[in-house]
Amino acid sequence: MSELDRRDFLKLVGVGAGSAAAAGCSDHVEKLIPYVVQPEEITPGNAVFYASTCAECPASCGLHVRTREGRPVKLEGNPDHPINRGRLCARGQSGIGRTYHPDRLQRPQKRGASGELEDTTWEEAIALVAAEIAKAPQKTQVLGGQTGPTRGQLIDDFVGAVGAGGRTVYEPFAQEALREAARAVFGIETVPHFDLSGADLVLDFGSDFLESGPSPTEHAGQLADARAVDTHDDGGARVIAVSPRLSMTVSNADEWLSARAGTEGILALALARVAIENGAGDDSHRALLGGLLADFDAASAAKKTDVPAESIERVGRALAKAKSAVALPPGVALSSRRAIDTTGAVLVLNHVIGAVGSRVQVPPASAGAQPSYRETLALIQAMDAGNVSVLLLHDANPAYSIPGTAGFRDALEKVGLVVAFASLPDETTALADVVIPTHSALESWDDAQPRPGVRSIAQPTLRPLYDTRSFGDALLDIGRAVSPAASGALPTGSWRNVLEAAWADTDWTAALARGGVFTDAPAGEPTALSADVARLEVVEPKFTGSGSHTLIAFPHGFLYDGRGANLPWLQEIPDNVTKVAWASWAEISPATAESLGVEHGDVIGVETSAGRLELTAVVRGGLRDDVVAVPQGQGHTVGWWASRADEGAPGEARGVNVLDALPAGVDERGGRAWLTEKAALSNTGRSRRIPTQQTHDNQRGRQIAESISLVALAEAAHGDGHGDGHGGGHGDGHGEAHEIREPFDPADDAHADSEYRWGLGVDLDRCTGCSACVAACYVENNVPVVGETESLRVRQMAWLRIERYIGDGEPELRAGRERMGPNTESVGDTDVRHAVMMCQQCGSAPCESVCPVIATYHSEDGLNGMIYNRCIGTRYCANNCPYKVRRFNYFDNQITKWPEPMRLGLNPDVTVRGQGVMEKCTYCVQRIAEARQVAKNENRSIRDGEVVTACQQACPTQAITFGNLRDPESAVSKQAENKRGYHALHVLNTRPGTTYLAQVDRGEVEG
Amino acid sequence: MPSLLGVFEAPEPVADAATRLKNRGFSEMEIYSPAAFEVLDDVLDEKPSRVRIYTLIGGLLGVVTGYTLTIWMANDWPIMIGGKPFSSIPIYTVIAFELTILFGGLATLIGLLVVGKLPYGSFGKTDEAYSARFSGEEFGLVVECSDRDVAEVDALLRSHDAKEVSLVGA
Amino acid sequence: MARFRPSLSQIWTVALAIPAAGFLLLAGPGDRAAASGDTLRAGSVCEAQELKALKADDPHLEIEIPAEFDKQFPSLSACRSHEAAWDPEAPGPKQPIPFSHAHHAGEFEIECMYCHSGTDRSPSAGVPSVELCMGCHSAFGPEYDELEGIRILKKHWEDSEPIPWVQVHRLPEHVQFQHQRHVQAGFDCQECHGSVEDMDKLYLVPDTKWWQYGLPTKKLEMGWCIMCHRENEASQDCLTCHY
Amino acid sequence: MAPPPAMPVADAMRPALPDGDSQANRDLLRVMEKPSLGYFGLLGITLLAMHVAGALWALMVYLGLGVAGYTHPIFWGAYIVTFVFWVGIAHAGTLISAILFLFRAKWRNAINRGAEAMTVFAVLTAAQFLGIHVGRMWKSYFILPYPNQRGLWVNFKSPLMWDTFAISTYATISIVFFYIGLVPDLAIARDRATGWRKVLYTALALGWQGTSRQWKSHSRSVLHLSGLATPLVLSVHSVVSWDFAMSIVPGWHATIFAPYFVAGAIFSGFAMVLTVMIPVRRIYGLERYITDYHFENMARFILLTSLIVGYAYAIEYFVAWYSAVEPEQTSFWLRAFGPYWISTWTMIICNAVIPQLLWFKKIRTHIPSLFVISTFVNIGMWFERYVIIISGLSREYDPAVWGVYTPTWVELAIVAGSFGFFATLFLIFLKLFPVIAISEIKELEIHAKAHGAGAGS
Repeated sequence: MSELDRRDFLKLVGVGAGSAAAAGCSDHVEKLIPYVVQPEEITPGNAVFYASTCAECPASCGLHVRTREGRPVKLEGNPDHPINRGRLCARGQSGIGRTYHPDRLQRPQKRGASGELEDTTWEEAIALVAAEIAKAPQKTQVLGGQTGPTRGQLIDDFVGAVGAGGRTVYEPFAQEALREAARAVFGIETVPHFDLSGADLVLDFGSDFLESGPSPTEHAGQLADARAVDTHDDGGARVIAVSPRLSMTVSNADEWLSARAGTEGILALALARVAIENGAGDDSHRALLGGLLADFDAASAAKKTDVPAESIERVGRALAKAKSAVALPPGVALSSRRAIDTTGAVLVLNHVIGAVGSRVQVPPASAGAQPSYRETLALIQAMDAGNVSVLLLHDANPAYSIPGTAGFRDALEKVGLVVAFASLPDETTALADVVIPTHSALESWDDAQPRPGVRSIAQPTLRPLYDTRSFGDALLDIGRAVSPAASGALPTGSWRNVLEAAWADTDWTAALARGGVFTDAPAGEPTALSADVARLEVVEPKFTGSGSHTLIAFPHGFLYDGRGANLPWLQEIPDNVTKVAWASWAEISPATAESLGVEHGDVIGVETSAGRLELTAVVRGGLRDDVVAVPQGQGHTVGWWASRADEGAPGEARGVNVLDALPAGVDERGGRAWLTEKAALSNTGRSRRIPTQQTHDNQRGRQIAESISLVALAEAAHGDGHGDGHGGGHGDGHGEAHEIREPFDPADDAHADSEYRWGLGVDLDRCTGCSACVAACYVENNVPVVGETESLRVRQMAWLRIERYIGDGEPELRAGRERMGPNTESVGDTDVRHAVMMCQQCGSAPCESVCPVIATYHSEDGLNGMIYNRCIGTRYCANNCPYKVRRFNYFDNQITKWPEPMRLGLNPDVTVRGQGVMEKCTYCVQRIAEARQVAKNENRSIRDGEVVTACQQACPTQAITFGNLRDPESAVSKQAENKRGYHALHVLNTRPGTTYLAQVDRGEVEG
Repeated sequence: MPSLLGVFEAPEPVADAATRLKNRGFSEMEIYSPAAFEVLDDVLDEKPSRVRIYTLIGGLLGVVTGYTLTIWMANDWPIMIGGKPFSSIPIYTVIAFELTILFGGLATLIGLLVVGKLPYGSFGKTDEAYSARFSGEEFGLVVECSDRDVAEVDALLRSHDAKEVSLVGA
Repeated sequence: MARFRPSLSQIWTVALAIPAAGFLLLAGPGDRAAASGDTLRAGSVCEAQELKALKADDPHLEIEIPAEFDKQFPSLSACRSHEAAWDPEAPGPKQPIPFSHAHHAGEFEIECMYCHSGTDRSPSAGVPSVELCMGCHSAFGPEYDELEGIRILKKHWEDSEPIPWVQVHRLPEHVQFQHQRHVQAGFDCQECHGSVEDMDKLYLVPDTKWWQYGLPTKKLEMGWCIMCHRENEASQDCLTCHY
Repeated sequence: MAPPPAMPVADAMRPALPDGDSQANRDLLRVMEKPSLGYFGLLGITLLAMHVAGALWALMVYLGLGVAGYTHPIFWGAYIVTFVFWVGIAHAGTLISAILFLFRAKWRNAINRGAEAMTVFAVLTAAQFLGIHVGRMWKSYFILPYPNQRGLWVNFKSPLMWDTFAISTYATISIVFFYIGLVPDLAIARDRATGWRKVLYTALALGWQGTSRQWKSHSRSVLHLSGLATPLVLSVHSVVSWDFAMSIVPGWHATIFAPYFVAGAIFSGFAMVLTVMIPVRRIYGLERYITDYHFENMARFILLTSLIVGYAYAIEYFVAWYSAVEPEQTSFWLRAFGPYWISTWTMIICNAVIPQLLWFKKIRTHIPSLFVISTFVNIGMWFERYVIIISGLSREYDPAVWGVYTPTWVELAIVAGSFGFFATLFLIFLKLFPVIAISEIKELEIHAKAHGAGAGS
């Protein structure tokens, strides 16, 4: 349809808006606002899905945007998309918030006489910018983040047309070291991508590939399939993680080598050596033994890396034995000044174990402008020298994400006219002279090419809320205004026409419907090691600063490089590892804490050569004694949720920006490095509470998150399914499979003549603890975000949370009850259980029988119904719920916590809860109801897999299954029969509808 | 017909005098007492007080209501709760018990009012013979008798050491 | 109206009623007739239609119809329902356009679902788009602009502004009602909405059911729904409507 | 007899009291005379506390319960604690009037009126906390099984429902009991009052004249009511205890709770009677009626119940240990050594240790120390409920959501206000009704006079 139609049909309508008022009916007159022109595909009250592309990170996952009456209400994964295969991570789920964000830039702004930004008109803004460019085109520069191919091309065209000085691509977390390393090792300047599907041994050198890696959702899915115990009797792929701290990724590994930070390359080469000695690789590799690998024998490597020689030997042998092993290079957190050599070493290792070409795809040299930190720094130099008169900024927040020592802010002062294209304000737009308001990602056309063979398209799914333009159109308008010549040189038509032209070689409508064009990636031709390999200098990196601890600035699982900080859900959902929200923190080991004389919650000073930070200490055992770890992404001074504006303190930073303690950080080849500082720690004597959702990670043998060893699993598979009934669930995993199953059939717990008994299955072995389900639940069910102050009181409303336990908690029990060790992690221990905890829809629910007004009850199809408008708030149900999954509205959160226009994004199918009522998960009953309508229309019963709960839909590893327990063929029934199946806290005989599958303990890798 | 009022210091003489008079055939009598004394309870009327009937009926009513109410309401719109039966007698016994007490108690109050003929008299008025001394420490015995019996009754009252005898409403 | 909870718009309706009534009195044909002696003179097409009707009843009547008002359309019924739809005396809130269901659904027997098209396939019945209205009305001649409602409609179409209808049948937000279920179960719209086809001005037709223990429940109250669900053995599970 | 022509009471009274009135009347009616400045000062304080609390309550209803200290997973806080506390206080009155009446314990007569009044006021205070506690106070009528257009009923399986019935029954019965006992004394007051008081008492006294028929039905009613009230007293706090015992929360789910709570209730009730009656006796010089003998008996009761409560504490820990149920054990361990250890030890010392002093007759009969001890008991009993409720919830089955609760100043102010409310009612009662059952006192005195001294006090 034409642009115009689209605008009209996406005109906002109020038909569904009514449901955004609180439970407990109000008496005001409700207006019915119909369409002016009703598009054929829209029926008010029914959802329409549009395929699009996620813009939250360069991975570019495919989206299905669920819209109601022309408003996106939920982002879901596009099943056809090869990257995420229908799944979507927490960041992607939260992306919807950017469109309905209270901060939205609503019209062009320019810096007025007062020095403040003032509203202006499009005409004026464009004229102003164009005039400035026309004055000195040569001194015009474009600086921005990674964009889709078409948009990149458009920018290049623009640069060419107006004769601008040039274009610089700045992407904080771009894999520059990997690209450089690829050139060094394969002689091709490209970004290899890693494919874990079918791998049997994954060796992670600190890439954090499950949280902040290059493509977390994709890799999580691949790994989960690669080690699914139901299809691999041997337990499938093993994961060995090399990292100084127990990150979420490490917690999913089978073995954890806590190498000294920065020595990963040494370890990689040592492993390569052992592998070759044990028969891995070919002659070309054996040749390396004398050269590159000469002095990387296990013993000396052990000394340097602080990894026991025997482990190196064993893992090396395992690598040699493995049929399809793969090694992942260090990520942001471990990019030292030797990042390129380290990464190179890992690539060499990959080559040795024969992963290159299969698990490691080396695409042909990448075309177009590539992200370059070095060039960015060069541009800053130029700006500082006054050689830039106009700077166009887009898709990046350099004022925040470039360390202050690089002097970007000062250099910006010297630029004549700073023009920022943005849909949300940030530190950079705050410094701009002209702010061009662009559409949000959901409002504009775009495309992306995360890798060869994957062309993904993004289409607008609602009518622009404000007087904004898509980046492309704005740029074209400016370019055309510069000069007739420029106008002539620029592509004709609107940005949309440009995009369509770029896709001319494809079936446009088919691409729109499918979300892009997906072909098999061109098989990377077998790549030989280049001669330059010998030139890799794999040595311990140099650190600046005199401190005793190595400062590790790791990317926050949700905030990424800081771009997530302004999305409420990403702030409220607690960190996957520490369960801390709304804050920055410093992780130190108990030994460090003792030496400093601080405790969990005390504020410590972290001083480096570049600056000093004060952070609340989080004491955890899962950390090397010689490091202090601080998350990136906080410390914003602009933004409703990013700064503390939502708490009534605009301009006040939330948390601290760890980059303030990092130097401009270039590695020996000019790439970006984060792991460069030694930090001196000090005890400030103060303490500051930070919102922490979970304080105890010791489950005291209560069988909430179970684990089972491969041995016991095999026994269970052949055993009679009856074992000794004694509880406790020992760490060695003998016979949980017997004792964690109790004699009842969840399918019984529904109305006698009901066709359904809804049930849910959670496979803890697949679950990585990534919190995608939590975010999905928040967005789907209109769960309010309560903010920092309320979170300090642990009043988050999350219907679904992820509990993190270390082992069974047995030792603590034996040690005596008084030892409450809030943190029982220890270095090298990867027995971490991530338990998804939501309402279990109990058959004999303790909450139901205590409610005096029948506000909660057992529905005919086995759900534990919660009727908000009947609830009077005695909170007895919540007391009596052993799983503690009920949440209470202490305030009128829906009114106070959703600034306009956030309410437009509320899901009209879910009642919005008012003050003083209890709420909880009901297995997405609104989706069940929707499916029931469809089924009844077609006069049939609901099919298995027809109802997909929000959490299930989001889960990157498909750890969650949902369906009808009364249908013996349904996936969930089969799962309930699984030998690993058990029910949380089964001793209470609550007869839950949720079945957990025990995590599998695969043990150490055998050499 | 005149009434004689004898004023006494203690309950027992009143009881004796009243009993004697009754045996003599004087039926219209009334006793005023500042406090409850068992000796006086059955002097004028031996029949046990009927208050207990009220209490009994009230209590029975309560227990029946308790069970019917709960069971009917639970089955009027049967809703599954915690996997428990709709009519769970042991649980509803609590309600039944409380209602037994409640109804019994209220019935007793009613019983007191009906049997004790309360509220008595018209507002602000009392019997001619009654006076505040009887809410002090003294007892009163009022006997209605024909003129010719006055002397006899008077003598009898005084013989039961009434400290004074006066003629009321002549 | 007592049967309505007084809402702001209704208060306004009443407030507007008095001057409106007075205006109608002054502008009514009878008054004109008085002004121009014994011959009744039409001042508008609608008056002309009225006079023609009077003439038909009583041939002796002297009427005068200026040429510009002597048109076939808008028809008498159109005129009448148009006026009735904004009759301040009539129950129901004043709608932005004097749209008469009686005229469209009643006289011309247009199917309910022709305009409320989502009713049988979505939870919400849906209100017709301006485009749908214009679909027919753009086909009619300019003489219809005589009627104010038509003029308002066309204005909305030209500025492509939606029409802010006032909701008459309203359930609280915590009730999830499925139109399609009830339509497909074969219920007439009238069962809940009353005989809309007879209403010029739409209002909530009062209805009351009685529980066996003798308690009344008014239309669109929960008990009212439940009793119907019981009679028809439909689901009485709380989660069917509340989630 | 056909009632003789009536004449105004006033006339009947003129010849009535030649040589003054009985001493009991004079002494006890004096209490009701014109209040002193001190009285008004005290009343002012209690009224202030009460109104501040009221304002805060309104604020809380407007803003939401978030102003209280609730947190996940501790959904019940100071309000429920105080609710249980007041329900406990309410037990002394009926116990004294009903059970001791059945046991014919004469010494009860001196204190039963004051205790009954306290019962009524305490129940009224407690009942308010149900309203204060719920999240949607304006919808709390949902909890009543009234016929409604929705056709919805309530859940009689919920202990809170039992509460509703138990508390309202208890309130009704204790008011009835209180009033019936009051009627003869109202008659006494009526016969001696003037002005508005006369009108009031005339209305309330129901034309009581102390005829043998009235006395007969009166004493029968009191007897039957006592018979009903005795099981009621025991049931009410049992039901309240089941609010906890019927749940599955570790530390709550115990069969011992009913007797444990009842004992505790009597314990705290008697303590409160002492705390209130000792000053009253002192101020109004009622030593002639409320003697040390009465207080000593009360002290004996306190000692006994203290032993029962102490036993309950011990047995709780024993069962937790013996059960070998890990959550139970953890819960109780943390009760004593976890975040709430202060409350726990306050409770144990105040309730189980300090009252042991009452073994010594010297202390039992030494009024000031009785006052101090009873105050300690009151404090201890508040903390007992605090410990049971809060520490139980803070350490439940899922360690991931263990939490800690601390009351906010709003909660504490409202709790304080409840004491203000209670005290206000009691102060008004002092001036409006005889604080001691005059007619029952007379019953003893006349009896004594007739048969010489020796019969009771």
